[in-house]
Amino acid sequence: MKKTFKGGVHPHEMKSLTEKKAFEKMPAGKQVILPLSQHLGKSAAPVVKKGSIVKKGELIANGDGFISAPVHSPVSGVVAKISQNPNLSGIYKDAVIIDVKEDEETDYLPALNPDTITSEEIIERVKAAGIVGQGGAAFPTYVKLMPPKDKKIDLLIINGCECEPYLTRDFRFMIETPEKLIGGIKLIMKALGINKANIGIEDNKPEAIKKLNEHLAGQGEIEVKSLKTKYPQGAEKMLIKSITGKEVPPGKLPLDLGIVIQNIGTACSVYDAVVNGIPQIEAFMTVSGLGINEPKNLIVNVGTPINEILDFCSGVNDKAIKLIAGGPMMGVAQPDFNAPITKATSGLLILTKEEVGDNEASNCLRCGKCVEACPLDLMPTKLARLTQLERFEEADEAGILVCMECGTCTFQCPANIPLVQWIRLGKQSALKIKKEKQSA
Amino acid sequence: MKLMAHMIATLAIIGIVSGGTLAVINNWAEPLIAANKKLVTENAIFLVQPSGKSYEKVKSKENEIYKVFDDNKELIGYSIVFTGNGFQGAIRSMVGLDKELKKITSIEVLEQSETPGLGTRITEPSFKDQFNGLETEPKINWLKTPAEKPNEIMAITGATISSKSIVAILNEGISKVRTLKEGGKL
Amino acid sequence: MKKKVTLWYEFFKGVWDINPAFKQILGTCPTLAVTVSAINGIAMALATTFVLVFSSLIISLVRKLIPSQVRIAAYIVIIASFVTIVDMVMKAQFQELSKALGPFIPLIVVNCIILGRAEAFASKNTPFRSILDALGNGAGFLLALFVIGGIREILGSRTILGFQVLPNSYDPMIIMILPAGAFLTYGLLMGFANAYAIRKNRKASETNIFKYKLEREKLNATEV
Amino acid sequence: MDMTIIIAIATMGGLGFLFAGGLAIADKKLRVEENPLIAQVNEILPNANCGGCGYAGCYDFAVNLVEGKAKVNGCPVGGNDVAQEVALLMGVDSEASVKIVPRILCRGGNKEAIKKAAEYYGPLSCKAMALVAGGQKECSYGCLGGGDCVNVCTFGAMFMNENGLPEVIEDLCTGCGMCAKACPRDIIEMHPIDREVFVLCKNHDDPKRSKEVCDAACIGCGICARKSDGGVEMVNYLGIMHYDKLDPEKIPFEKCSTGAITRIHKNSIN
Amino acid sequence: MDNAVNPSYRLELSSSPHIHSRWTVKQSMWLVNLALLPSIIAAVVYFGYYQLSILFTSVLFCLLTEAAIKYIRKRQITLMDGSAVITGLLLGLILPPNFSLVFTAMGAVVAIALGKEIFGGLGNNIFNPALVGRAFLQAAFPVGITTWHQPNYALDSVSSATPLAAFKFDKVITDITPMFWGNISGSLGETSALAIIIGGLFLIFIGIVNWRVPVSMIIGMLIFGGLFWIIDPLKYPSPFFQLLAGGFMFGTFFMATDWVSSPLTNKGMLIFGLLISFIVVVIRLFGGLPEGMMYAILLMNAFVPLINKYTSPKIFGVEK
Amino acid sequence: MELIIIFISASIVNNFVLSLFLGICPFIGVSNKFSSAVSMGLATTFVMVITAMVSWLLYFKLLLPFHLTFLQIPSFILVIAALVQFVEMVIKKVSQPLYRALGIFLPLITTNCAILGLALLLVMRDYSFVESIVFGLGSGAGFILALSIMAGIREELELRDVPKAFQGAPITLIVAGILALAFMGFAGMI
Repeated sequence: MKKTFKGGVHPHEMKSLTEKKAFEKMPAGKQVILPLSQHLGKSAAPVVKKGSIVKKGELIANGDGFISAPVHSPVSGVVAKISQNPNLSGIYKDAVIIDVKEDEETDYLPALNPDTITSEEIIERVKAAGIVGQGGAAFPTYVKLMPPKDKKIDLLIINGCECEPYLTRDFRFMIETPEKLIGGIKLIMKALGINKANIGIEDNKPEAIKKLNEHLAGQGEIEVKSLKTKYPQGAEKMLIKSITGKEVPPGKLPLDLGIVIQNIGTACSVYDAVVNGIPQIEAFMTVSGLGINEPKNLIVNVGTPINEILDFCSGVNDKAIKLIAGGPMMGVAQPDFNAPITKATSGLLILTKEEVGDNEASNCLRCGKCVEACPLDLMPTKLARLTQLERFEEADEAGILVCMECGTCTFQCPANIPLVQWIRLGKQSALKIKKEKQSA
Repeated sequence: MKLMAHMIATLAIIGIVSGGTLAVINNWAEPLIAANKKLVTENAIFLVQPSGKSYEKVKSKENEIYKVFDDNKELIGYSIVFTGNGFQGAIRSMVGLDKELKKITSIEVLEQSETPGLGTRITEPSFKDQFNGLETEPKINWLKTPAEKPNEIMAITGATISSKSIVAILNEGISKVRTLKEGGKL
Repeated sequence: MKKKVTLWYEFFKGVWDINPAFKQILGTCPTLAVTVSAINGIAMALATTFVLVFSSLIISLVRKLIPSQVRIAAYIVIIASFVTIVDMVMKAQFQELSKALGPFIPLIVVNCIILGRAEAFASKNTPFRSILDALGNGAGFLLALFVIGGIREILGSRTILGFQVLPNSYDPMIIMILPAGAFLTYGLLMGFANAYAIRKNRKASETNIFKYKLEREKLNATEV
Repeated sequence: MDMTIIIAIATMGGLGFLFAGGLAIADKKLRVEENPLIAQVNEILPNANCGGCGYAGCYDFAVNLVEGKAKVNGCPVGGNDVAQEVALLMGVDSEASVKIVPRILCRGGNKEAIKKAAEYYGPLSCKAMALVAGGQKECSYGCLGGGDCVNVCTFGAMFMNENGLPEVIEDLCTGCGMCAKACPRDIIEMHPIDREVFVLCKNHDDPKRSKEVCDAACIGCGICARKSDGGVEMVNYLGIMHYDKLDPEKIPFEKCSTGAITRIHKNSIN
Repeated sequence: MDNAVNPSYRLELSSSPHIHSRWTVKQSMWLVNLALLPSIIAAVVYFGYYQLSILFTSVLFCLLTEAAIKYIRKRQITLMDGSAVITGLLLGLILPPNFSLVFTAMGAVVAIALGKEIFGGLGNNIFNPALVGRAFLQAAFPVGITTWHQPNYALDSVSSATPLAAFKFDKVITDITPMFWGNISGSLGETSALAIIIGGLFLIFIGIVNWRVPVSMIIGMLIFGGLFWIIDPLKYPSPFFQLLAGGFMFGTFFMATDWVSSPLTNKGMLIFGLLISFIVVVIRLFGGLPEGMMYAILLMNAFVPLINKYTSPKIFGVEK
Repeated sequence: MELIIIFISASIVNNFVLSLFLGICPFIGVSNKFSSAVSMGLATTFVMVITAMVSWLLYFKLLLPFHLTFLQIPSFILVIAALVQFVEMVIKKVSQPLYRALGIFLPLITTNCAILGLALLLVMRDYSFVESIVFGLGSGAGFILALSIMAGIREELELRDVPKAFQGAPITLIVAGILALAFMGFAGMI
């Protein structure tokens, strides 16, 4: 029996749509739209003006503040304007729009030697290259590489679970560029000053496990852990539980257990940034779903509008009903096809009615399936109801802030209640009340 | 201090007035209540001994027993109060017995707290009248089907337990009284 | 600050607006316990009203003499005395009823209606108004007990006030004379009373919105 | 006189004496200082100690009322009269001389605001909608139209009009501000009833975008700000009012192309 | 914008997750109805075709009541979700054979109105609606509902005691074998343990019924029933007799496992099952009534909120 | 044995609230929160036991010998009121936390008819002193039982969609009705 966590669900994987397809580079279009806030934290400050000429890889916005990341241009061209543009999820935010010019001039960072580089240099480079975590939250990576002095880190976990259905991006990374991945892992280990890393991979990807084991032969410090296939195996807390058996207490971080978690994609980006000097200007993503004519794994310039990407995949068919940035369990539904993709976009899904199912919600039947499925041992139906009744303090006591919105409860709910939506709302309000209390 | 005195005085006065008034009213009501009580008992005694004309209470610790006499002051039987547990609470009944304690003349349920509409049907004539002239020897018995023997009654459908309880109370009570009689105390 | 209330309303409010059983939810114990039949309900309500009226009267008469620290004790003794009187009179004169109402006559003492009205009204108002208020509340209580008792009696024993109203072919629902029936009847009636009030409120607010819209139209018309 | 009567009098009198004495002493020794408001509120309550409010007796209810934990209309026995009296008593210090009413700072109803290309599915509460790509309308500042404010109003003073926007019936409004708290977009603000000039928009988008999303938006042209001598200030393409410097006569209402800055009149149903 | 993917249809916008499991309320409800089919067949086989009219009346009045109340409350009328049908069938199956149709209809009305809709409809009830209906009938018409008919005597009015009543009043123990097949006196759907087990296992197998409730109930019966049996085998019946007698089997698989009125948590389900068995044993052996299954489940339904409260799972990562 | 039967009878079979209709006001009023319900139940039980003792002494040692039984009601209620007040004072003095947990419920108890009912019943049933105490305990336990079940259900019902007209007291009464039905299962067990 593999070690695992309680609860969880088994959605249809749907990975067969793209798992055999190698990454394909999508050529640049006419324009890229670079939102200044592609990460968690403060927006970046633009350093270019309308009419500035930029080269591929050139810095166009500086990350300022502790949790922030710079933005680089993925193309050579002229800044058309800096204005508000919809970002993923439909909110209008400032973005730099660049008209693409057809020359291949690049302005990368100087390449560094991975063997002689120091920990500080790695962190400095990761920061300068604007690398953000690719697990979904887009947390600036360098922050994770600089744990507080009093926290002793002894384990790096590389999240290769890719438990979200449809997505095959991480899988392709492992199959296509295992050297790059391992190189990246080693750099991260160096930056953290530790010599132990685990790669957690769900056992539905035997090919990847095999490939990595081949490449790791004889290197004891990096170990591949085969994990049970179950959603949300790839969630930080679940991954740690499955690999180490430890539970991250509510309100604490993996750091507090001496663990740092990085995504497969992040490790590859770190390698590129250090060894090749390329900042994070490309997004590796899976474009999939039954609503798209030609599902693909793509390498796309950050800032490419979604409609161009879909065109590149031969367009959507007329059964398409939903566009999602990210995976089907935690991704964000998009109101239109205009938004540009960002550094952390790991997938675009075009789903049909058949896949999405009915939207009608009925009453809660108290069947307990959500309670059974919740990997964090919460009672989702109660939390949702307390939110509906605006009893946020009680919801807080019942652990609403622990919820990570993995969506297992809503997935299981026979009554189709949008539990996650309610809980997200409850979390916001409960947090607000908590902060007010603390400041009072 | 003044407030304290005020408080004490107020309450004391109210107490005194209340106590006094109640005592006065009680003086008027008490005999009436007592008379009522007596009347109820008397009614019940003669109800279960229709031919009785006068009665006399027997001194007994366990049961309330009355000797019943006819016009000629001759003993015709007993009226006895039996108490026991029914389905939900105590059942108190007045039972008329002949002087040999062999036959029931009639019974009357004085108090009961059976299930309304169901167990309470033990107070209805259709059930009670079964006991008129019922033989108490060797023992009263109950059936779910119509009675066949002179010492049998038919239980109420759906209220078997209440019917059963009455029979049990009677059987137990009668055997007790019988020992009293045998002991010459009656 | 306090609006002047007509004498009629002083009486009437107790019957419906602040009906002790349905709106204030007071005196629930007797409401549930004695309403096996309509007649029991009426008797209980009358006994309660008697105590209510007289204790209200006395309390309102002596309201200025009693220091507030001992007022509850004083009131409760006054109430208890009247209850005892009722109890004795019932036992002496209405034996059957006294038996049917059982231990609930003495419990009139702790019927919150009486202490509630004593505190809320009689201790602040003139004797005359207090009596009206007491009568009104008593009438409201009577209404409630009669309705509940009537429903339970009709459904549970086919009769109302002892007269058979439903044919023999109707099987009486024994549950109605059991505790469960009391709870259910009372709960349902209270719910329906609330539903009626909610409906009335909603109607009123709909009218408000309608009126407001009319007014606004007029305003707009004059402006242009 | 009958002996029983004497004993009865003695007993009851004695008990009364004892009890009153005990109480008197207790009252002296154990008096606790407290908020005088509690006693005042307690005075209004029926003191039936029935527990109908869910608290342990009237006094406990009064304490919770004064502490703001209980609702003014929480006493089922007292009903509306008590609720009003208590509300008056409690509102003495807080209530300003001028009535405060909510103003809805958005005019982007179903007619004016442009809808998103996508259809929203999920709970139709403003707060829930705000979480999913900002609801149905393109404008990310405006009214979501879910009616959260109407639902929280306990006085029936708000309703959703035909255009999908909330409206306030000022005569019924108590100025409690619940609606303002309920709005996830902070469109509802509490203002003294005599303030007349408002920019009925909260859109901070640039002019082009504002025009795109709503026909009634403040597009940030700044005409009003230029003419008003500091009464209106443009912040991020939106007119912000400074009521201390405002002179309604200087505002060029007719120049505002979308009518975002407006003079509103007191409405009334009387 | 001139993109090729400018759709003529509207995209759907909703919160994550965007995919769902195969479960829907409607589907689950109709599967439960399907699982009741063996018991219905058994009822017809043992008690005759007349019993279908009881079931039909019960279902019909459940549906009518639900529709009427939804109409009054101005809610969407959702009869096809099958929940009212379940209530109707369950109620019908726990009534005695040849029961009056008028009473059946009244029970159905009470079950839906007082058992379910007054709490807010589907999913909001505290008590099992069918049992509320049955308890109401038991209290309202105690005579009618305790008049039992021998199997195979269809419309004959020969009454015969159920195994539990026979035990309670006459100390007669019925054979286990007919009790298993269902060839005994009792409520329509309660007599045939075989039919119930077929339906129940089906529900457990497809995952609608959480196995914990039935298993803990059966274990509870073996423990508590067995305890008394060991103490005095002459006075108290064997736990196996008790398992098959009366409504235990039916209650175990179809009543106590009702999603709405049983606990949410796994631990809670175990406690719930054990306590039901305990109360059943106590009522059967010491109470005035021969059968206590209905009361036991209703009582434990009342305890469910408390059970949920005290068995709510320890949040992930919180120190034990 | 006799004592056990009195206890079980008072707490379950003839539950004060569900079959004798005593103490309904606090049952409806204070059953909306589990914690307050339990505190209220405990406070009531405490007063019940003391009342049982005191009123037994008062009745059988004072009122009965002097033929003052007609003073039963006023004297009992006076004693109860005094007692409640006294208990409140003592708790307040002795332990502030205990007072906060229990004391605030004491004023409610004076008008709880379960207390006076208890005193009247034990006189009516002619219980001995010890029996009276057990009776008080049993009644208290039954009160806690009914109150806590109801509080649990009501906390739960707040999370559910009870029609507005039935929220609060009406649904409480209906649940009580169904509970009373369920408690009928224990009938005949005494």
